[in-house]
Amino acid sequence: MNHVRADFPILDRKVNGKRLAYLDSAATTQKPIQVIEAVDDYYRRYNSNVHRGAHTLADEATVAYEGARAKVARFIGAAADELVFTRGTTSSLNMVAYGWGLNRLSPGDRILLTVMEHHANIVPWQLIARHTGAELVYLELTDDYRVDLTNLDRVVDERIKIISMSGMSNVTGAIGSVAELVEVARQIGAVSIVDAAQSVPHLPTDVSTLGADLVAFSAHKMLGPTGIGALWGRREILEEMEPAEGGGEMISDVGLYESKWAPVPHKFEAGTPPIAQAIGFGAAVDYLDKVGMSELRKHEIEITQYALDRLAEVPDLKIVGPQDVAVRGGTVSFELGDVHPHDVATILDQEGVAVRAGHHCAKPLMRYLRVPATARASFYLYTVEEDIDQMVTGLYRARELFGLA
Amino acid sequence: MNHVRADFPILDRKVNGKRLAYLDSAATTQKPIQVIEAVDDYYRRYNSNVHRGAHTLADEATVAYEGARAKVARFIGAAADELVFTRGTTSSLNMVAYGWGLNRLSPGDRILLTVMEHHANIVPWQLIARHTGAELVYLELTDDYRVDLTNLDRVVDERIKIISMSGMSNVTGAIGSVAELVEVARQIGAVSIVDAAQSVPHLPTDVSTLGADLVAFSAHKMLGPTGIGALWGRREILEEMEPAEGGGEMISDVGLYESKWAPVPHKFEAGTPPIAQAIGFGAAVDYLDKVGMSELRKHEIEITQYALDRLAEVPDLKIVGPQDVAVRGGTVSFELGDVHPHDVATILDQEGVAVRAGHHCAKPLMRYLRVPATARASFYLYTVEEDIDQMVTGLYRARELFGLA
Amino acid sequence: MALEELYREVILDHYRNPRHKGRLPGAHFHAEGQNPSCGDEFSLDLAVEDGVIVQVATQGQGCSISQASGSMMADIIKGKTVDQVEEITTKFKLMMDIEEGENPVDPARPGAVLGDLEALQGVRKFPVRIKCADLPWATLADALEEAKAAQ
Amino acid sequence: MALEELYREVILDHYRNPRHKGRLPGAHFHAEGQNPSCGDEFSLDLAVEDGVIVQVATQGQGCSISQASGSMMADIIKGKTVDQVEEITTKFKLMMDIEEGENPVDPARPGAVLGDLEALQGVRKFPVRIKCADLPWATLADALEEAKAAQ
Ligand SMILES: Cc1ncc(COP(=O)(O)O)c(C=O)c1O
Ligand SMILES: Cc1ncc(COP(=O)(O)O)c(C=O)c1O
Repeated sequence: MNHVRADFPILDRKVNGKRLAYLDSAATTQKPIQVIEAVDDYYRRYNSNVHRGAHTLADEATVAYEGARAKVARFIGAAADELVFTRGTTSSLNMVAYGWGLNRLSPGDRILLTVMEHHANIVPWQLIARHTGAELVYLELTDDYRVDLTNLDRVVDERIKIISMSGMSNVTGAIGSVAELVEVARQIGAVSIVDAAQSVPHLPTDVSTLGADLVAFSAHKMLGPTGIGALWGRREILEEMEPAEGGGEMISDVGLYESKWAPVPHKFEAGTPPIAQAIGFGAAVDYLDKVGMSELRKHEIEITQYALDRLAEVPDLKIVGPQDVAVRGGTVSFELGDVHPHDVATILDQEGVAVRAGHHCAKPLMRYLRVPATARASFYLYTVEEDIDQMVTGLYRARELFGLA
Repeated sequence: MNHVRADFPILDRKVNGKRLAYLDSAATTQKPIQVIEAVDDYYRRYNSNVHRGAHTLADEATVAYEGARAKVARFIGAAADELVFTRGTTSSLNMVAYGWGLNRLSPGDRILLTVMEHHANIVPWQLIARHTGAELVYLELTDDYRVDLTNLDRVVDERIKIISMSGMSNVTGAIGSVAELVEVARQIGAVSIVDAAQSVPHLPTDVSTLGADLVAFSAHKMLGPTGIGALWGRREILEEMEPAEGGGEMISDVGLYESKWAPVPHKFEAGTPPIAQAIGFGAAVDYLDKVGMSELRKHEIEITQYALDRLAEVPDLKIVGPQDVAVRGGTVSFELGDVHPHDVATILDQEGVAVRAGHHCAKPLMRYLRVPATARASFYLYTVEEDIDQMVTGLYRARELFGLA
Repeated sequence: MALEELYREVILDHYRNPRHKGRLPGAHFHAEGQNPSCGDEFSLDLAVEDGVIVQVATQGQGCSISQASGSMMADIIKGKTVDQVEEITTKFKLMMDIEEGENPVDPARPGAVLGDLEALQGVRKFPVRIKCADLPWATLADALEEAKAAQ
Repeated sequence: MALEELYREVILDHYRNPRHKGRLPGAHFHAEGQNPSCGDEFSLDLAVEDGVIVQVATQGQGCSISQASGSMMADIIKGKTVDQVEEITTKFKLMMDIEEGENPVDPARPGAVLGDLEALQGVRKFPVRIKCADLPWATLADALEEAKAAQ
């Protein structure tokens, strides 16, 4: 996978005088020139608003925008008209919460989540629960950081109308139990939603076999631009859903007092969409297609195994997440003795190593695990062993500075 | 203003073998290289997620993102922490509708709009009216396409809780009656909202003297990237408003069942924000600051006068909008005999001239004016007389093709 | 050149003098079509007896292409059986390359049987305008679906 | 080099052995601070008698910088009058360049009177970490506001 690095201009950068080891891809990935140039080219050559245009630039922009939709849809095995462009995973999940939950939940209904969810898959449901009187119910975790499915029948019954779950934890790297929970949803007639912000970028995903009703993800976590994401939904669900936002482009008619919506997916795309970003998103999935998602997954398994092995050498270091690479992705959270993660990050930064530290927008999970914060190294197709080695060197330096040596 | 054209790469383009005369800036403006390169530079040099980072790239990205907020705020005379980055005007208005309207309106309350609003300032209020039982009330127009204020007391009373109005029509170019309606709102204690999608880009705007409570606008209509806009609000209003979306970054604490919000403006920015786009937006207002908004307005008055004069020569052509450049911007809608606007646009496109045709996301206005559609030419700082001349040539060609000659 | 081919006289004539304009008081089937991206509208009333379209009425608002296409369509379908109309639709779409994607036009010149409609071939050089020409036909398909469901 | 200046021994000592740790059962004033961007927390109990801070207790969770800063702060404010504490706060912020922006540190070396706190000067080379050092002081300001309002 080494050959891809030349496509990422930022990887040549020096940070604090050191080679950049970018290990923060779970927060956002770096972008290949193919993506940067697709955006650039749009602005330089055919920037125009889409859809309503009867001139050449508008047509070119529309073709590129809708072409990007088709590419992103195909990337997850979906039809283009079931793919809504949103502003990111957070927006996608809020769109479902407001567009489906707000209109269909009643007091006593339940929403099933897991304690390993990102705030983006918790807070929207809290807002909807407050508006509708529905209740939140959580699945807990096994000792190996996976969703605990042993006592499902204690929690699951027909009161549950929505099951929304992470495809992969952005803290522990644990792969979610999507297949199992989708099956549960099917049995009780609940809608199943996957927060795929960390899974679509890293695991081959085919919604036609996944069985879930709705899948949310972000472009910026899979080589694409910031400011755009997607919501895939089964057609029937999208047709049942109300639009969350109103405005131009999402209507078929507007009267003074009432309006009619445009067909799916446009119904959910009010206003001028993120056009340049959609085009960049299309270029990103082109890139991932070229690399191949199974190749990518294979690389991530290898580099994650290497990282787990090297981190195991460091005294006082504890991995917060599964040890088995088969059930996890390349996001590795850890604690280092009593050195606070923030201090770990600062020290690593001086070595050119970029890791994140904190609660990673998953406070309920941190409380559940009784860890106030972790340092987190996260990998992608461009991550190489040298990056890991550089991090391990930095960790020894941290031990030394904190007198753990 | 001719000197700015060299900064816009797209203006060198040929369309259908002709020089591009881009007269569709009301839909979206072209971008100067300063903006394109600011985005490019972010992706190539310091792309990283913001706020939660303890490494150098994250810090650089955060400083640039927050720096852009300060620039955009300063551009409209506001404080940085009263400026929320949104996905565009449509999102800004929906944010207000859901964040303020949904929680505070009751049956019998009224929302005052004008018939010249864009769908973005109608549909969100229809959605909220349906949820809350509030009613919509509309102000009509004078013969000169301006908001009719003569019988205000017949419509205005304390039942009106919200007045939301356009700063400038994207169809007729008429400048809205913001000062007058803001004063009305003040008198009856209503919240005043300006859809400034067409006014902030074209008219010098200072929210500290405007008197409105909330102002919404889009970057892509003022040289900036697609995918980002802003909502400015008086601090007290923003503090009263509920967040529309929930997720990461907008919280100060998240529990399993309840959460606390972050302070304004972060409370309204759930999830990874449009980082590259914010930075590009900052570069756009830098550019406009350098040109000077009064210079820009002066240029637009001149070019609009020139266009009105030249269009007056074309037989069978009727301007749909004010004739007086003092009360209008550089967006000129027209009809040409019985040639349908869509056909006008196709014919002009063959001449390299980009205009828009249709209802311009303002169906209620079109019905009110009894015009099914218009062709619309819209100008910006890079528009020159040659563009207008090229359009007029194309209009004569349309007359000829339709046998009007 | 291309523009002259687009705006042929017969098209402008149908645009300005649409045939079978109005509503059909005793219509059996009705459909309405809309092109949300440009605002064009088209509505169609059909009276069908023994599988034959005996009466047609159309109303619409929009560009010359969509309105002319609708007027020509009304002309050609009147008096035809539902089956014949479906055949004509196929030929029209073939001529316009609608949904046929990369396929070349039928070597048998399907346009030849389409009368005035053949004039719409010029639209093929303006891909964004093809949906204008197609609007009445999409509306017709909805009405025929109703008609067939009623059988 | 810079890292050694940041993580001085006295800082690590306060981080690992925070002074005045716990809650104050009969506290007069209480404030809680949070740094949402990193999750650090700090809480402060004060007992004030005749304008003098007679008892202090702190609790917190976070990085070495925020926790050491809090521990040192607790140490230095105990026994001081509210006025003296405000003066110390000013000197501390001056030393750390907090809100002073471009201003150079006071030539009179305000750090000199700050005892252990002077060790935090190394943080100035790490601008993103300054807010860590400031968290306890922002919390203190809230508590003092309460104290002054109660007067
Ligand atoms: C007056 C007016 N309001 C609102 C909008 C919506 O802006 P956006 O599409 O950027 O959300 C537009 C532009 O389309 C507009 O012209
Ligand atoms: C698991 C998970 N869900 C949701 C999100 C939110 O994505 P975004 O910030 O792009 O909206 C993230 C990333 O921050 C994530 O890791």
